Amino acid sequence: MSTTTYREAFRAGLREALAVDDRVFLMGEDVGRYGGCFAVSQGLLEEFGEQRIRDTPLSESAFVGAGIGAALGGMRPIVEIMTVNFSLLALDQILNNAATLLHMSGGQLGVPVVIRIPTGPGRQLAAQHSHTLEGWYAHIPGLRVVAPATLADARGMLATALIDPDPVLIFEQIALYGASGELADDAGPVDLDHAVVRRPGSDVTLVAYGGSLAPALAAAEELAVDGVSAEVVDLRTLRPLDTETVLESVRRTHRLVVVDNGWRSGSLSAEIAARVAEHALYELDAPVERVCAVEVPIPYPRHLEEAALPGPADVMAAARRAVG
Amino acid sequence: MSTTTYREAFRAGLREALAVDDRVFLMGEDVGRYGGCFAVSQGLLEEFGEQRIRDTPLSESAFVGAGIGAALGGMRPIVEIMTVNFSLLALDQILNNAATLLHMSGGQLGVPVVIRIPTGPGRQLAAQHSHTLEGWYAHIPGLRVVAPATLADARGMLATALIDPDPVLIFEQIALYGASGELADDAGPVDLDHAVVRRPGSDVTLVAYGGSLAPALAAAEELAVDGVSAEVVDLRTLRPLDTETVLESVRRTHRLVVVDNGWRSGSLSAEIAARVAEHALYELDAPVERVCAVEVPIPYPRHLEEAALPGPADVMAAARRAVG
Amino acid sequence: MTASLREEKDRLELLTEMLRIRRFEERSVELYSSAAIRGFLHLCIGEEAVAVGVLQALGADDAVVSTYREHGHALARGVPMQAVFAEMFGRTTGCSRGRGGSMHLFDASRRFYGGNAIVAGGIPVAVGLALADAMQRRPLVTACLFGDGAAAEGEFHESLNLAALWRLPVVFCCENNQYAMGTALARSHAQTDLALRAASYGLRSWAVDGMDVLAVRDAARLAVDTARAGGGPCFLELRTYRFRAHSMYDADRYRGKAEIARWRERDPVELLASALVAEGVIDTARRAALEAEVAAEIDRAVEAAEAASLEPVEDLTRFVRSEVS
Amino acid sequence: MTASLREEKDRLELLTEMLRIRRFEERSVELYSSAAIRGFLHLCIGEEAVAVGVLQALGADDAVVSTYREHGHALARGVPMQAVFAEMFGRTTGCSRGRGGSMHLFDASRRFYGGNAIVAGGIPVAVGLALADAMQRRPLVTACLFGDGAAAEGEFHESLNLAALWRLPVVFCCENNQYAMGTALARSHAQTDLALRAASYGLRSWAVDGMDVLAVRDAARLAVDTARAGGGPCFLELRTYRFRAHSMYDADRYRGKAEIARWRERDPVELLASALVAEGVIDTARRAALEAEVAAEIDRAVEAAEAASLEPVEDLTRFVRSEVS
Ligand SMILES: Cc1ncc(C[n+]2csc(CCOP(=O)(O)OP(=O)(O)O)c2C)c(N)n1
Ligand SMILES: Cc1ncc(C[n+]2csc(CCOP(=O)(O)OP(=O)(O)O)c2C)c(N)n1
Ligand SMILES: [Mg+2]
Ligand SMILES: [Mg+2]
Repeated sequence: MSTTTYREAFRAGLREALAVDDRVFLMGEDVGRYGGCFAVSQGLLEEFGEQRIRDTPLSESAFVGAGIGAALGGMRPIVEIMTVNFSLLALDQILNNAATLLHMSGGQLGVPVVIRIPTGPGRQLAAQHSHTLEGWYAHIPGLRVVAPATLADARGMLATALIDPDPVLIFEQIALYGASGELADDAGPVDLDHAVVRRPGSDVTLVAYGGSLAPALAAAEELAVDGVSAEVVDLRTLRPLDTETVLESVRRTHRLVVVDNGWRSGSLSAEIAARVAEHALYELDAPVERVCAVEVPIPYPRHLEEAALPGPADVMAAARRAVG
Repeated sequence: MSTTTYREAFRAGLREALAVDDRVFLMGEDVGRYGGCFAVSQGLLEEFGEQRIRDTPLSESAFVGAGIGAALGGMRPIVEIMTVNFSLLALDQILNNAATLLHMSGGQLGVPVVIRIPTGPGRQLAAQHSHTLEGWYAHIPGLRVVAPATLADARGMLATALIDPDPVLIFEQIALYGASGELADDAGPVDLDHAVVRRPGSDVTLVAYGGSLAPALAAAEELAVDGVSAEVVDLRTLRPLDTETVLESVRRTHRLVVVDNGWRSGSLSAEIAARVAEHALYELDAPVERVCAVEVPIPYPRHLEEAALPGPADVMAAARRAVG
Repeated sequence: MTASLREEKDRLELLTEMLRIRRFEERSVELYSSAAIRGFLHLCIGEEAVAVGVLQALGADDAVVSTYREHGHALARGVPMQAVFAEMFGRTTGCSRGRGGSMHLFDASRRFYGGNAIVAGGIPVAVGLALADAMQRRPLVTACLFGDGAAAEGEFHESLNLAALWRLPVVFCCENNQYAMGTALARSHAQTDLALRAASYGLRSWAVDGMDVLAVRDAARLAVDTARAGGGPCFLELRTYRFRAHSMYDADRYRGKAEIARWRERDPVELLASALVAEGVIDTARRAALEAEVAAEIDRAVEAAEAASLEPVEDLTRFVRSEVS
Repeated sequence: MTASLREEKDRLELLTEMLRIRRFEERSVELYSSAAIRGFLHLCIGEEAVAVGVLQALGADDAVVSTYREHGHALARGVPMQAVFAEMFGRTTGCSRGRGGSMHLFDASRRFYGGNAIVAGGIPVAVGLALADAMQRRPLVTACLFGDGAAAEGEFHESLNLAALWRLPVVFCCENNQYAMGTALARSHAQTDLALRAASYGLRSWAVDGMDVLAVRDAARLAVDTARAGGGPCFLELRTYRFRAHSMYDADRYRGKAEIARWRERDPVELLASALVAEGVIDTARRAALEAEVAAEIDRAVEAAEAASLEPVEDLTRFVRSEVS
């Protein structure tokens, strides 16, 4: 075990991927000379050179599309979109090409591109720079969408994503980059197919992912003090969803709280709630609770930003309502 | 009452809007000389001239953004995106500008733009031309999203949308343009705040919108033959959702089937199911049922396209499961 | 074979290829009327010289990216006619297994990357294919075909800049058929000289008579050679015209009959055919024989395609993710 | 007042405006360090001549669209300093009521339309504002400010074409400060002469020394007059430099100290100030007095902003939709 940050864990994953496979390269705005907007790729240009660490012009649609083309051409591109806020400019390429080419071509054209997208609010960056859209992207068939929320996942998801013959979107929490913790020295590829119970419990299930895992775990901690045993499920992969792990937990606890940094209506929390209402309705001993971002463009002032986002207190209140 | 088509109803709404307010103009690809991709705006160029019926170059982001700017500048633009399939190219403008400017400016800048977006599958147009994304767009705070599914709504929603000081997206069902029916001669503006019960019933609630209303109604018809009384709720406005009408219906029928042409995971059907699981859980006498598009890019061949989309038979099967 | 004999043979081949496309498209219209083909159908009648001239300039391992108006490109690339018809009939022997239809022809074995129905959506992909070849030090070129309308889209701009900046081996082939659906060039572009506009990105650029298949092929060869030799991306504006409507849904109200008639005088198939007749390379009998061969090929292809099977409904969800064995 | 007196007064005003911006930005750095300002902060130190020269060329009813690096534009437009500081403190007296912060300054009463933090996202909006003015036959111009990096985005291309095609009164003002974050111009653009690139859209285009406020103002006047007179959109490439890092998060590792020093020799504030001193228009005392006035204005503004209130949390969901009374 060593202490490391999420930033370093992501970087270690990148460095390894570049080292083990010549076909892998990293491309995006300011990933090279600048060292990455959040310093994740710092040092990689010096280590791997300009061919493999490619600064692009500001042109999200073109360089994401170029990543798709390079994947078709036999490379294993890792494309970084600087933040999710700018990803809408590339959404046509993601939906109509990356996610669709395999199908339209009757199975001929797999697109093994990995797109890294830093995401999330919490740093007073205001309405255009605080989006949480990973749950929304999970609507698109043909994509795999993952949301590393632990150091091990930050370190290990890229390697597994690069083995996938189809497109994978990795949403990295900006707010976590600087956080640190313990990581096994032999940490490596992780499974991308399963949700994980991060904390076992028996009274209520808290489902979270990405940026909402921390408040869910914090709430669980506090609830324990009050004698409420909360189980925390980290979805990890948002598409395809591992419904079974969620249902199993609900079958044990009979209460569900979904925590989601996305705007409430149409967030991934709705899909989780819907699946439980379809497949485990009679297991529920209380109405489903959702703790989501308030439906407002995220405001700049700290107090309003905080009020707009789900925090541990909101999760605790919801859990208490659920346990009644 | 006169017999008319959806196409004519939409055109009548446009013509009236242009006639009554000088600030209104229509802009988009091929809305003028060509007469509109689906002939909705045919004749309007001749009637209103080039200043007010504006053909644009292929540049979705620019002309949607220009619509936003023109709205800020005192006009009442109606922007047509030829089909929803191309709207992703303008999504940054829609989300980061149209939906957000009012808030970022602390209430100074309302954006009274109306964006018309033909949508929907069913004509063997294959993966890139068969999207149903209106439910997905309903995730975005700051927008109003409407889905006219009846002739009266096709005729009347535009006028109400133009009164709105904020952006409104009108999703028109391509598959309906040619359909005809009876419309009151004095048909005019319609309310955009409420869902409507299109067919009363007592055994099961079928919630539908846009392109899924027809299969829901057809299924209700068939179910009646078998003695199952299905109530059909047409959401009409997808954002903000009129939850109360849905809940009221469920409180009467105790069974819910949501019919949605969007891909299942993360479709609007999930939000409906979630709201019922939150607010009317104990009213449910059966698990929630969802009838949605299969999660596959829509294939070209007729038989596969049909299999991918929710049809009356699928709705009937779900309703029968619900009534048990 | 003497140079002049080879030259004759070449020109005959160009004529044959153009005829194959022309007659294929004409048959497609019939098949659309009889509802054997559905969805959108975009014909390239009038634009055959572009398809044949550009595709003939490529090597077998070069890559091609096209649009929804791509039957001609696919045929000129060597995709079997049967596979294209079968695709439009939605059959499993189609070049996209029937999943794509007319707008989505693909053939990975021939590096024919479709078949993109989002205007300009294929352009960035072409840049990426060229990047992959360059990074793998393969001496290959990617030809990217798109229309005049596409040149107004942001992706055109972003892609030309990226390709020029990184000096990638892309040959951008703009089929300027004067219209984007019903919108004439001058109502789409402030600067209607598209070759000039493209040159502003710092790449080599030529305007070419797109009705003269020899001119197209020669310009395409020059561009392909330049790109292959490391001279960076090139741009060809191929000035042509579609004789038919935009698609089968188009009432073609936005242009005059006289304009169409003027362009028809420069029919690329007839231009070459009459030159060959004038020079005595072919005579009426030979022309008729050619037509008969093409007709026979089409008959066989349609028959084979019609005989092919539809995919079972149970397979609906295949090809959303790769089937890893 | 004689012409030469008026000219002197003008130049003094330009100097004062530039000083206001320079000192405002310097104070912002302090306030950021003390955490009174949060979020992203992008300074325009070094680029004051662009802000002042362009904004001085506009009439009170003309419109302005800007980016996240817009403090200077807002101040030069006449947005009260207090309202800008208050905005960066998140207070209700902020020019966006505190909702926007540094990147989202708005002032509808001055037709200052922000404050857009999506690179190139404001460009289409500017085209639309000009369209609205043109359709309402108002003789007004929209100035659209953006960076060299923005010129690589698709929206730049689409918007220039649309404005040129429809001959709309937009003045595109590209603040070419040589970098997009850490990416130097030549690593963003195949054609680094942005004025030349813009000209390819068929609009009038000038490259201007962006460190010389008089040159900027004169060029901007010419462009604004041209656009206002129906001459269609114009493009100004304003060649300048940011003396500070991209934002407060930037370690500024991608450029050399020597390069920065070279540009600092052409500091726009000092260029004008020393010219005025050399010509005897001002002396050291006058310069000191000017500085003192500006410092006092800043002190007052900061104080007022600090005294202003925060919005109550209960109001969180306001301004998502308009409040119709
Ligand atoms: C992004 C996008 N916008 C609109 C359309 C609808 N559309 C299909 S083809 C076409 C015209 C394209 O014109 P051009 O690029 O000149 O190609 P051509 O059809 O003339 O070959 C349009 C507007 C589309 N498919 N994609
Ligand atoms: C669409 C988009 N992509 C990326 C970013 C992140 N970003 C913010 S500023 C910037 C550089 C912009 O450079 P330029 O246009 O030259 O303006 P400058 O900052 O130099 O004034 C980048 C990459 C963004 N805000 N928007
Ligand atoms: Mg064309
Ligand atoms: Mg710059």
